Amino acid sequence: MLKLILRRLVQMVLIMAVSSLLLFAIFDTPEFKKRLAVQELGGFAVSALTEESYKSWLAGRGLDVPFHQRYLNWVGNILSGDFGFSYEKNRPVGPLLADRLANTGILAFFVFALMIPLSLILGILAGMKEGSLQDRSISFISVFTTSIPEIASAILLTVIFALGLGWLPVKSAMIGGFSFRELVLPVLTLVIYDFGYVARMTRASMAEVMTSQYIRTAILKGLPYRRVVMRHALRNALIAPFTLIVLQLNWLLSGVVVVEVFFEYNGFGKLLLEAALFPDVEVVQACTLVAVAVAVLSQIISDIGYTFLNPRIRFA
Amino acid sequence: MSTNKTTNTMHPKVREAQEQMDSGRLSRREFVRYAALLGVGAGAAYAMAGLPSPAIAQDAANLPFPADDPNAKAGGILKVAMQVQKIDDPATFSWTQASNQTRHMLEYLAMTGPDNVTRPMLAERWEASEDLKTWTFHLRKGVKWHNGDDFTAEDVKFNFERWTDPDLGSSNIGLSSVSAMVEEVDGKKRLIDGAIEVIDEHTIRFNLTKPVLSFPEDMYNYPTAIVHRGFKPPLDNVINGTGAYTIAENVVGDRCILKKVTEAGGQPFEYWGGTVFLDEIHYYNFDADNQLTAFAGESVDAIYDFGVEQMELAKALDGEIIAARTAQTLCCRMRVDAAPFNDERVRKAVTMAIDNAAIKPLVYPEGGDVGENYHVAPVHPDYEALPPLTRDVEGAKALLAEAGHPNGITITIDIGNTDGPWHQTAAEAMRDQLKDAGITLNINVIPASKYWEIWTKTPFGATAWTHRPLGTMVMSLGYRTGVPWNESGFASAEFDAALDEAEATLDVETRKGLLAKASKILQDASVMVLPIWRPVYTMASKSVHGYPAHPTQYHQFNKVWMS
Amino acid sequence: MSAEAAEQVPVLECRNLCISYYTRAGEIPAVVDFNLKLMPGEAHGIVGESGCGKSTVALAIMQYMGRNGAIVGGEILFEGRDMRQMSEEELRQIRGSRIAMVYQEPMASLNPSMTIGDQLAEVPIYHDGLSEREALARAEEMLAKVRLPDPKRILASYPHQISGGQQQRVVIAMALLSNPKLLLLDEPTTALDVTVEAGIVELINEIAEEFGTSMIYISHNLGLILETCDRLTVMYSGEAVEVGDIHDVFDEMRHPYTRGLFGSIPLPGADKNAHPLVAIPGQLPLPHERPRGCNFGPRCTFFRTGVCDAGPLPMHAVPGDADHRVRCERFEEIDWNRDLPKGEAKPPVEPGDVVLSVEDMTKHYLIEEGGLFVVGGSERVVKANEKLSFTAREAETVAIVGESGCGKSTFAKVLMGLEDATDGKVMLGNVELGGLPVQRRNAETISKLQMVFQNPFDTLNPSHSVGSQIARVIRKFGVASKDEEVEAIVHRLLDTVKLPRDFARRKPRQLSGGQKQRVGIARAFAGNPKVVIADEPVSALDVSVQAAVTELLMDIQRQNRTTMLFISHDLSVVRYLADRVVVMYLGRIMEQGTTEDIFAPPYHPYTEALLAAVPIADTRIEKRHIVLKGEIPSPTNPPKGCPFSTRCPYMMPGTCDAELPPLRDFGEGHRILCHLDPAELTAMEPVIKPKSEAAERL
Amino acid sequence: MAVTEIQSGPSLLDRLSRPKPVIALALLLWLPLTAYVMFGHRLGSGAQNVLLPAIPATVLLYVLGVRAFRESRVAVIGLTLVFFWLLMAVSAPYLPLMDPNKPIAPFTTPFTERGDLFFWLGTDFKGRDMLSRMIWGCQRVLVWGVTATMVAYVVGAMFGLISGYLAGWWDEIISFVANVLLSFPVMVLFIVILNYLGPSGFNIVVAVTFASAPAIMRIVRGLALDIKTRDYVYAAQTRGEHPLYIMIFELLPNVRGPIIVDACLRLGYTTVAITTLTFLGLGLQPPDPDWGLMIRESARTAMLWKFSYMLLVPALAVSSLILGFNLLADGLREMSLRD
Repeated sequence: MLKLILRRLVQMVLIMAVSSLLLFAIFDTPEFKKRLAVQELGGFAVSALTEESYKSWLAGRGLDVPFHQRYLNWVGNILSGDFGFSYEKNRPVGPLLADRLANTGILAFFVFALMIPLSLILGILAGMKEGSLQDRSISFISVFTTSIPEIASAILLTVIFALGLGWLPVKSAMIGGFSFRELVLPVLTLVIYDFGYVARMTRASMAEVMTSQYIRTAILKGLPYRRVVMRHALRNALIAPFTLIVLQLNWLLSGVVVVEVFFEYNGFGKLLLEAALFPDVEVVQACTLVAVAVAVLSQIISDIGYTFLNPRIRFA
Repeated sequence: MSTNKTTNTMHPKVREAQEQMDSGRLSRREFVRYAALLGVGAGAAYAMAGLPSPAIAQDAANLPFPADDPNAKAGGILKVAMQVQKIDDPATFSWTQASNQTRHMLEYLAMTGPDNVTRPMLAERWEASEDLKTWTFHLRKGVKWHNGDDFTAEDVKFNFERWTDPDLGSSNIGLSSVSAMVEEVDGKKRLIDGAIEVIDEHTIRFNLTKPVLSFPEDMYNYPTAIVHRGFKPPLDNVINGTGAYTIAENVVGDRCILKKVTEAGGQPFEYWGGTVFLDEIHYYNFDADNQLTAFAGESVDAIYDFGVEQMELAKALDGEIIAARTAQTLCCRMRVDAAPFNDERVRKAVTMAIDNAAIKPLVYPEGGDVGENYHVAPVHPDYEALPPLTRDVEGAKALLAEAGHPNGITITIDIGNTDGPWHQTAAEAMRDQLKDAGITLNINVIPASKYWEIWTKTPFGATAWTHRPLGTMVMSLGYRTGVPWNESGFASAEFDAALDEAEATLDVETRKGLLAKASKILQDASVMVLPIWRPVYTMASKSVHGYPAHPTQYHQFNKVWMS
Repeated sequence: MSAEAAEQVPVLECRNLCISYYTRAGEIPAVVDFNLKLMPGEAHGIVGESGCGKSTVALAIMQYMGRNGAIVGGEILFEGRDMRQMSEEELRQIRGSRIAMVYQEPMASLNPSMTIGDQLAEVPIYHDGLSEREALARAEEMLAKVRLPDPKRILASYPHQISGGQQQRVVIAMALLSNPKLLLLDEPTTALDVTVEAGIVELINEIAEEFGTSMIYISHNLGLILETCDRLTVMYSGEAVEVGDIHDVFDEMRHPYTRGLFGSIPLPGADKNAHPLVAIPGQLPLPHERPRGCNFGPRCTFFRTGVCDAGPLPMHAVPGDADHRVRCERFEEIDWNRDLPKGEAKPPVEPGDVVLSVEDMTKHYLIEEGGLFVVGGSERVVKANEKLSFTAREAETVAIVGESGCGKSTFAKVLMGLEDATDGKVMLGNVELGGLPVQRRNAETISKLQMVFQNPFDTLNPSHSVGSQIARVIRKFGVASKDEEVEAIVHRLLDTVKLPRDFARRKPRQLSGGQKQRVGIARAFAGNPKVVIADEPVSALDVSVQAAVTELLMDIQRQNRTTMLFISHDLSVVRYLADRVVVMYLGRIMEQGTTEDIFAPPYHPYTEALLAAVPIADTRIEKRHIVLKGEIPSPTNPPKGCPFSTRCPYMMPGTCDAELPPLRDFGEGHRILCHLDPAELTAMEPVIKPKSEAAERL
Repeated sequence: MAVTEIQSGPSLLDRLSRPKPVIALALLLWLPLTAYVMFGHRLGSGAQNVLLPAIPATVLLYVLGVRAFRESRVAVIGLTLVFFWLLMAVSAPYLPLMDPNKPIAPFTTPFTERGDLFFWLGTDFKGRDMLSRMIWGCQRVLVWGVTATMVAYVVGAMFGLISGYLAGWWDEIISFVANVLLSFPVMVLFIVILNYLGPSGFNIVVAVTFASAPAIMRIVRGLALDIKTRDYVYAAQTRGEHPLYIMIFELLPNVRGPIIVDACLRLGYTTVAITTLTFLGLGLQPPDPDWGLMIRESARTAMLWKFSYMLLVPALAVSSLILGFNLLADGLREMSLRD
């Protein structure tokens, strides 16, 4: 087990190295540098710049040194805990990223807090009686909701609850500080898109377990149905969904981009998009690292969880 | 200060102007304009013109601001939706938004009001020599910096020196006034010695190499905010200004919080501009698309602006739509040195095939003026209408054939939508019209940031130009031979000469003519399709009073109050 | 006895039980008119081929029909009460306490994520209201009762941590925990190795005596039934066709199917030349395609239209024996002694000269753990094959016998060139194959050596037509290239495997298991191979089909004088068709020699145990009773010294578990790898002998 | 013409529903549509004529599909949704629609009449007819979505087979690369790639390939690992077949089944991705209509109850298409489980 984790961590570092190097190479192209200058000085000004003053600008930004060197410095800084500086936002990436991650963290927390119980319960209910009406209706609902992309559900919810009924604010910029009312729509959007998927997986795994021979054994042992479900079925049925849910963390990082942009919610996803378009190299870098880290760590967590839930692997 | 004192020191031209006015050759408003511009307190000028002064403060201090609203309430926070940008160095501002963030802290020598009249601000008054080559600015006394220092001529000198330092990359160097203090020594611009003379603590004189008319207007150009003589970028390190407010917090892309200044260098701070009502001004970052929705969501009391495509939405909202007629425009210019546009006939064909009057309503159903393919707007005082353009499809075809494109030509225009999607709408409208003349227009839409990479280079591109108070200004910024922002590469000695002449002339009638001459040269050269002079729309909630509609969206909230 | 039986209430009685499944195709009767009466302490066997409905009966008794199954008629009386009338709660209380069940796959029937202790404890907790501790205590002693070593450890461990045999013992223990009246055993040993199976069977018999539990034993293996049961029901495609005491049914069977069954299993005395097996023609009808009247009709030699296909057939009591009943209209007309099924004898084949010779062939695997980016990946050696040496001659059948992990499939891989031999020589004719991977072999060598596979459902590629798959071989081996030639050959091959030619166009899923195996054989012989390796070619087939395929295989071999390596774990089949036998254990050859040598003393102790373990469905045969202790060690860490030493009854501490035994030669290539001295070995009694003789001895 | 063919009796249909003709029909539907959308502007005027053969092909395919899937109601519903949009895509030029790019009457609410024109779904802020924009909009999503998915599958399946069957170092390397790609959240990958390559349909194909190929590769790899233990593969090996032959003729046909189901799901994801990316401004570019674009353009103007139709129309359209794909996938899975 430890070996596995170690293996993954090593992989993580490798992946981070590879990807960040690639990104650096990409963002080192003259076009990107020019774009940066334009963003910072404005198109008029940049074209007014003489060649040398542009050079001096690059120098001032430290963009004149070859990128491998810059990369090494950057890596050095990262190791010393310095994530670089955001050109666009004009502040160190570290705290910036921290703020945004915190916001996204809040979002994610509520999403999971809603999504997990909802999807698991529905999934179990559906899987317990495969083919029953309850199963078919739950399955259909989940297919239906997963078929509405975030952007669409964001729109639907906004139109209904914000524009139509006027219960909730249209945007979630939270300029007046944190507000639950503004959090509702983003959370709902993400939950709607995601719970169906998990629910279906849970259903599948539950259904499979319920038809397995050891459940037959348990029933023919004369155990009460509740005991069979709670003690024998659930644990085995939840192994798959569990790992899935943890991996949803990774998925969420994609999901939030749209939602945050649509709702103007100042989180990780919005930051990433803005940075990429700006192009705010070091922010993109940092975001990517975080993303990779989240991905791999969630992978590790799900591995650990899987082995923990599944004795076959635990004592192999 | 008394009116006659003003008249004593009145610039001779003012009398002349008054005569013109009396003889009806000069509209009263125009008279007021350059009475003010020649240093007459606007109040006095209005008086002379016999106009009801539009709530301009009558007191001797001739403040540039509107008079206090008697039932104004002090206090309150004004929340405005606007892009919150980086404000490291006012001299290198590229966007109005940035200057708005600082405008209530860092002030200007002059101030152009919503009425497009420029009045003294940090300057108390100014005088121009007959030949308009020497300008003397008398600075307002008793203006204090937030750190307690007095505002003096040294501060002004310091700023001019910065602006003229080419390495700073300040766009101010392109201003006709500033550029007239600069000489070019082996390819490097530098300030001419003696161009700036500090006469005394509160008097400073500028000696120019050529007559400049628009000096006062230049002094309210967004990057010409006056910073303290000790200023070193970035601004955050030296939060200091002369304004009624100071920046308490500026988080790029998030918010900019301005608070009323109460004490300066230990003593209570006494703002030179009289009472201000708001306690705080908050700018919250919303990109252009979302400002109106933010307003709709009641997150903010006012917004920077909204696009015409949002008009319907705005109308449906509960608030006041404020529109201003401007000289902001979209200049679809063709680079005269790039194929196929290096052939004037092609350019002509393009302009001939397009009917601006037909395009305008498609793009801006409400407000705005029709452009005439040269860069002077009807709102400019020195605008003179040229013979109206007529669409001539056949002529266009003929020219094309002559230019060697008998069966049409395909051209591509780069659209950055830098000023909103209406660029694209305009381009699409053009495409439909060009079709008739056998010209196929491909519309290449690229992200704004990408557009700015190529705006001077692309053979055919649509660049947004902002409003400038005088017609001569953009003409010399954008079309003089070899100036940095000459995006069309247009080079005509004749044009430059005509423009020089215009800029050297005060008399509006004559100047109109001269400018018209230059304009004609530009128009005939068919350098651009300039279809529209756009209006700007902004919006404020009913609880905001005195929210100004400024043609360049320069925010000036000193007299704004909230109920 | 009968008087006693009269007042006794049967533990279980099924009356005209009818069970159906509901599928998209509609209602499909799985079991029709099934009757059964089980007296206390009685053990009743149900035997039949796959799909005959025997497991369905068991589940029906448990009242567990799944979602799409239902009991549509008849009644099931448990101790006189109709279970169909019971409430769920009543059923629950009966299940697991009064009626318990043992399943075919122990691994799958145990909950992988619960400790065995918990799973066992549940039963007393829920049925006898014991506390957790008491329950565990009882579980522990029960584990001891089913002869599981170190019960404490097992209680604490998870199913996957113990071997298959132990798992099955656990399942049995679970069934016995609350001392049930009735025990249902559904193919309890099918998934296990022969020697392990023997242990389980022994256990079951002891239980029967110790607890006096009535048992229903379901199996496809007549031999097992004979060893465990008093009475027997023979089922065929959803119907019981014959019921009676074991001996009545075995010795005086009165149903053509029963007799066909016996005719098609290789009993001692059966001989591929003198008395070849007689297969039952045709194949099982699909449940929804059952004929009118007698289901066996279409395959029955005594079939008579108007009689056998008149309509539903009742059971008839055999005159003079009320307990012996058959579902046949004509059983009284048939002369059961005259019309014995008899295959025509064939002349024995003279083996030619040596085709394949294996000398000290050794195959070791290196197992590295992990791969890329692994910190400290370790290595282990698995000795799959150790110094195998034997020869096979033309037209000869050499059987390689052994249980799982004995390395027979590895050996096949090496032969086929999918693995390189680590050491030693493998000569096919004069070509050395050991170090010659298949890619480097030329078409001729490859075509000389072909294989018939075990699993009929795997042997053909589901997405290509039968014809194309055979054709591919023909082209590949350059037998022919022109389309029409190829097609001709394909048809010829289909003829030789007795399949209609239009099968060429069919997809594998349209074929039955037997037919697939035939195609597999056709494919193997397409390139006229010299040597064919048959890896348990029939073990996955139904008994009645087995015979047919086996016969077919041998006919073709006979015609082409092919050498056949017949890999199998089933000694009775081996005895029937092999000329020479190689017995393997943990990658080593324990004993080899002619079939006669192997099946008569001197034995290798392992061979002896193996022989004793194989159940024989012949009442006239007496078998010595030897049950090996423990399980087969994993080949990854074989015991020191003699690999068999851990289980050997003759184990001599100090020698057997210390050094490798010597190879003792008893002439005519009969060699035994054992420490026991030749005298001892020769002195061994034969494991199998005719009853009468045995009687004299006693 | 399609109609008459159908009337000419089931025998023809049966003949058609064999694999080869179905593929032919699919191509007949697909190639013109792709050509039209990708290179339409090059084809110049009369470009829409290439779509003529596609229309009957679509109808015919739909009929065949319904016949094939009639067991599963879900699948049929899905099929209907998908083919509705396909039909719209191929017949858009022939439908009596207004020019989707022509500004007529801004902010016309649905079901209202302006002048002599009736707007079923109203017009957007530029006054372009929503109905025709919606219908035209499906073309690009469909074409780019399917193309991207197909490319991703070719790549993914190829690598999956290799790493699954050949294992060893091949597997180690391919799997590592896959892991690298998989450990980026999809959106991050999209953003980075498209930001680098610049927004365009072709680049979307690239991005989608990068994003989904690894997952596909994993699936195929898993299947390959399972199938390669089957005796028929063993047989092929012992026949001395070349690994390539085994991969293509023995493995590939048998991974097809499970993959098709996954493909339908993935088509859904890709559609989501394209719409989302376009909304974020990284995807398809104006002015031609596209659902994502319609949302993007309206998001700024329609934030009001009475204008919400501008957002709802494209949102519902895209959802219905994705729902179609998902239901189809479900149906297929259902059927594959049955037998």
